[in-house]
Amino acid sequence: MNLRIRRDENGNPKKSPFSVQMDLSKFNSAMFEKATDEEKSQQDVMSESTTFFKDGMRKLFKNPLAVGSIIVLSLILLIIIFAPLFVPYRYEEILSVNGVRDKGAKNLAPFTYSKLEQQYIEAGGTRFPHIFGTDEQCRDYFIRVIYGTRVSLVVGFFASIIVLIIGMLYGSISGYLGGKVDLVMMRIVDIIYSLPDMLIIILLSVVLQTILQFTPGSFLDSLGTNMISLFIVFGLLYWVGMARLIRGQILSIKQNEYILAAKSIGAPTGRIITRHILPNCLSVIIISTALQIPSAIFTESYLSFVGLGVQAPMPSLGSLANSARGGLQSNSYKLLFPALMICLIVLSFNLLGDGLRDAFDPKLRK
Amino acid sequence: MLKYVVKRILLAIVTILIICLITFFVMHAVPGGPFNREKALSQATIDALNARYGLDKPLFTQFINYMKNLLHGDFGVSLKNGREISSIIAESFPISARLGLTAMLFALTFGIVLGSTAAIMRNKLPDRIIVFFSTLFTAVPSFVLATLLLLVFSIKLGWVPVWSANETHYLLPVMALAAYPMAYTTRLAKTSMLDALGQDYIRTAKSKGVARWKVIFKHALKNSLIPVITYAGPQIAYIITGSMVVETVFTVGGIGTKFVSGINNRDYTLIMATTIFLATLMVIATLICDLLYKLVDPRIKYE
Amino acid sequence: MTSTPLIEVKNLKQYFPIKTGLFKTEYLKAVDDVSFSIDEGETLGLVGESGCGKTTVGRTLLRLYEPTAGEVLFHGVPVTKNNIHGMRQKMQMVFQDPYSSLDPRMTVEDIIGEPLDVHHLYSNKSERREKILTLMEYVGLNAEHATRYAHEFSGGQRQRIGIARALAVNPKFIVCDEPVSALDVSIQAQVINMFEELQEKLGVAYLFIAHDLLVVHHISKRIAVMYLGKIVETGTADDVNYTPIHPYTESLMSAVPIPDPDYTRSRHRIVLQGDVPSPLRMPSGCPFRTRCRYACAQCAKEMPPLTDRGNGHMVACWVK
Amino acid sequence: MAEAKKKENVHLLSVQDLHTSFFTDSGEVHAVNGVSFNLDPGEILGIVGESGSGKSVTAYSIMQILASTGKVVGGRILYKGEDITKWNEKKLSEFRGKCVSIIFQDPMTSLNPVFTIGNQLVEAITLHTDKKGKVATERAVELLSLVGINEPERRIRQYPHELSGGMRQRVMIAMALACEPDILIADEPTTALDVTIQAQILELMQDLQKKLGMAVILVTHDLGVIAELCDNIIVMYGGRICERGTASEIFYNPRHEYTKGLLRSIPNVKNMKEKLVPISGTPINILNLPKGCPFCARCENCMKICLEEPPMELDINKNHKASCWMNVKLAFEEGGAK
Repeated sequence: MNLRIRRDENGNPKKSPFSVQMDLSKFNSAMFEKATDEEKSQQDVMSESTTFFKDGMRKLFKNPLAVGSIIVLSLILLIIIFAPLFVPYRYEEILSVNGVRDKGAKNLAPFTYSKLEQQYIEAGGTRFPHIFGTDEQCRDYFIRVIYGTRVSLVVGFFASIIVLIIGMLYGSISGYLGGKVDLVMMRIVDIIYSLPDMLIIILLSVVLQTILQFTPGSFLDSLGTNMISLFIVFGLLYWVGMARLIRGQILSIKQNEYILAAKSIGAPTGRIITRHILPNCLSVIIISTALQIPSAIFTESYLSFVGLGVQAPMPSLGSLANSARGGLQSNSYKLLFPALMICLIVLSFNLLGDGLRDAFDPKLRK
Repeated sequence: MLKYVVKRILLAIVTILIICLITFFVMHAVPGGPFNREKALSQATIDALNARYGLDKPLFTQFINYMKNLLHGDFGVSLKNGREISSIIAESFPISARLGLTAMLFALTFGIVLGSTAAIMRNKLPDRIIVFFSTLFTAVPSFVLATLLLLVFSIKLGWVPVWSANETHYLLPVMALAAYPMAYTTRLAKTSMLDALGQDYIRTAKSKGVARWKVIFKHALKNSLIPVITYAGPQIAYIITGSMVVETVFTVGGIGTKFVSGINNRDYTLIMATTIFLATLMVIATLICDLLYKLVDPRIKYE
Repeated sequence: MTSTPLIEVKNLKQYFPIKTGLFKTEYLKAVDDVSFSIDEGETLGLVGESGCGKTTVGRTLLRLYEPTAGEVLFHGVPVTKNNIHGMRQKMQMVFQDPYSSLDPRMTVEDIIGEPLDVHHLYSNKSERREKILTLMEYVGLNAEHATRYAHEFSGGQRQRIGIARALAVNPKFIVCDEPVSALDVSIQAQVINMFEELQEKLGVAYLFIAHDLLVVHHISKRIAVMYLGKIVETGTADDVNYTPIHPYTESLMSAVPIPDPDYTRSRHRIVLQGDVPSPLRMPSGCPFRTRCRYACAQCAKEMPPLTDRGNGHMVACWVK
Repeated sequence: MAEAKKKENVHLLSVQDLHTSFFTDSGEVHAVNGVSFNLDPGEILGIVGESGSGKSVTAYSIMQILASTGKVVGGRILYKGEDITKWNEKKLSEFRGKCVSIIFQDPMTSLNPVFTIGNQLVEAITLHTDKKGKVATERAVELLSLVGINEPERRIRQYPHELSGGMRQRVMIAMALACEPDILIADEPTTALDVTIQAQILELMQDLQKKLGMAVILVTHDLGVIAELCDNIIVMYGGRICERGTASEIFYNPRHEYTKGLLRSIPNVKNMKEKLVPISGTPINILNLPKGCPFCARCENCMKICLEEPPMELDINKNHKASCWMNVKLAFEEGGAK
């Protein structure tokens, strides 16, 4: 339908009753019938119902970097869980053939065999390949990297959990109670926060290594004093960041009128915390825990580097990379594998954390 | 403002005191005292040594004495080689300071420039390249990067000689040290620049007829720098701890190397002294950054 | 003496401590000696500019803040810390911001159901659901909205959810804290009408807090005008609007933009000079004297008391 | 004679069939769909509408200061006969602030927090005049006293956060007037302010308009403010113009169902206790615009044609135009009767 308003030569509409302005023959009375409510309501459709979680997940899976990180991390996880089932070597095992120590299996390049092993294969035996070669103490390097990754991930994961638990308890108490309690608790945090954490960590590690004693054979002993001291150190120092974050979150959530509304209908404190405050700061907690893992892995590798990492012969990615510096010129691949692994894990966690933040941080949402 | 400065300085002093306390008592928790690691000494010698260093006195008196000595610049002697620790620090610190300051300058300048560029050219090629590298470099531990740099440029290519005591080839160590803070600053500068560019006052400036480049360099940059400055404090801490690793890899004779070798040798007095020295340095640097931040942001100055 | 009013507020004070120095604490007198009463099924409008303490009055009334001094009587019974939980079945609140007053992680059903949960007002799941659906119908929401989240609704619909939540405990009195100021003009009328209908149907009384004088005038029987924590004028809506006595009310009423060109252009506008002083540096005597064109020496000395100017029209002014 | 006539037809500002869209993740959002109007010197034009009506986007399109995702996708914006949508960035910089200025809703965030008032004012002055240094500072002081700020010499050394909301809005006005523009756009200038401060600012704007004689486009959702200030009014809904005309035509003789509904839904000052008649439904979702009249879903007199086709604009009289099918229906019935 083409309707035109009649205009004079200057383009100004003529000052005249409506009927003169247009061609009424184009219309019929059916057009001016009242529209039914049904017809009207078709114009006004409510969008598909989504929850905060569903919406966030949809956004997360639209982010190729985050999806890539999830894939990489799952792959790494699968490998470190299942590879030891297939590889017939142990991480601390010095290679031997038929019970004879294989002295020639030192610093083998990837996928090569020592003389002794070659003889063994020629004699009809089968030998699992040394995928990453061997180290200077004649141990299979692949399985050492696998175990190193396990150790680093475990350290990262548990350290983050420790940080999360302490930080969450401290932060939520301080944030919810407010007032004088908050003031004192936050002064303590301020002081711990202003301590140079890495120096204190080194200091504590030095001492803890010498003074921590566990009964041989116990669970703690099998973890090794270095690992335990790492956790203690994390528990002592790194929670302050998390505590601050959670306190800040709670304070800002407390500003929201829905907390006031819950109070005004008489909801008790416990209900307000569990039903309103925690669910609303959960996303921030998860995101920062995800980002805590790579930083713990970083710290662990750093400590390993200065000689304060996990106990030998237990490997970690940091200690592997560190000991690889010795024969750098000839066997640079030995640095490459653990270093690559660290980078891959840290990168994936960082990207995943960023992705989670973009998808779930309410600040970026409308 | 003055109130804030006083409060902040007090906090710094308390922090330094706490660091000294922790360091001292933690070190004294080591069983057997500081001399049992050396080859077996007779009880008489140990007693004599203890008496000489005042280690037979109650712990608290020892602490007071230690603090008194610290104030006079006396950090004690190294257990390993008997040298005055103050002279070790005096000799090694300038090297580290030069290295660290260069790295810091490098990281801040390039970080801000690259981050702002990425923000301005958002979603274009330069942005993507900058984001790619800054994300990558935040995932590489400094010792890995340092070792790789050493391997590629010194050993394989031979372009830059490996560090030796009297040569001053700062390039590789500075790069290794600056990479992480630079990457971090870049990311931070990008977010804060994007944030600043989205503010209402940018629209105001634009509607006044301010040219695009001036909107960015005058109105947005100053605002976006404020969060970057807040990060400068932690960055100093990073540079100091990072320098231990980087110096060790490049065998730079700086304070970091001394510290790491102190750890490996269980040279407790050296560890104590360097910890306190470096920690004080960090606290003071953070203090300066904080005060600087308050100066730049007029909103806080008048509170 | 007639029957006791539903709500009686006597000399209510709410001071907030503000740390101004290391050991110095000043008090922000958000509400300073405020008294009023509301009858059953009545609406009292409370107007004033931002920061005048009107929101604090509403919140202190419901004991969301512990009052510094004064008391609130409900049917003659003082509201205290101990009986407040029970009182909350009788007094409720509707909040200003439809976006932040609903928990984003809860469905509409749970939001409206929360008061029922807290006060154990149902015996089984189906009764809970039934009650919720009835409430939703009251405020004009469809049953299919029950499982949706607050962020899926428009401002007006969200405010309906907030009202349903307040109604869940079947209260006698609701504090409406700027319930329409965040809404579009065309939606405001929907919500205002709903308040009026609910009052007719359920006989609830409102304390209607707002800065939009036209809306307050429309909905309220009586109006109280606040300035810097004090009530300066109170009376019937028409008296306060058409024949204001206090110089502040006078200029406030003349300054309201009226959507009627002939009317608004013919009237005389009294424009106040300067800004509202900071509540931390309150002027001595009458708080309005710094902007008042009639201010005299007496005003600086003493706060004028509210005096009756006939027909319950109370004004606190020395000059007029 | 012919030339004089031609000149007469060149408006100070002429917006012709403006279309502005935002390109977001969820697709193209048509914020403004075919808006046309003219502005003549000394005129005060009010654009009124609810959130999502496209009133602010229209204002920003004229200034060419849309957010990075926004773009003028159709139509022309003629300033003294020249199409500014074709101008390059440099020419636009000269245009903004000198020819057209704008003041924003939120005076709290619209001033740069890290520069002094004086610095920001002087910047506006030096951009478009030859005044430099001391002269520019003097001009800044002069401007501040023009907008009624006391102690201007002290104020120019202060930062925005040291001033109250009303004062900041005065500074914004001073800045907008720095180069005596032909057109001042005020985008919800008093929405963030209290009633008594609002009165101060409105009075100031009225005074300045009389004194300086510029044209003003006042964008607001407040019918009261519009009624008080504007000569001509445009009512917008869903990115389209519903109705336009003089203030008395729009308020006393509304000819669009939306305008009628809007006026019924606010308290009537002559009879405060009269029951309000709200517009039903929810505000329009501009992500999902109907193909017909944007108001159709909420209109109580909605007709079949309203759902199918956007209405055309008709002259009601020489001071009044409306785009509502109800008017066509009236004409049709009239014509049919003949």
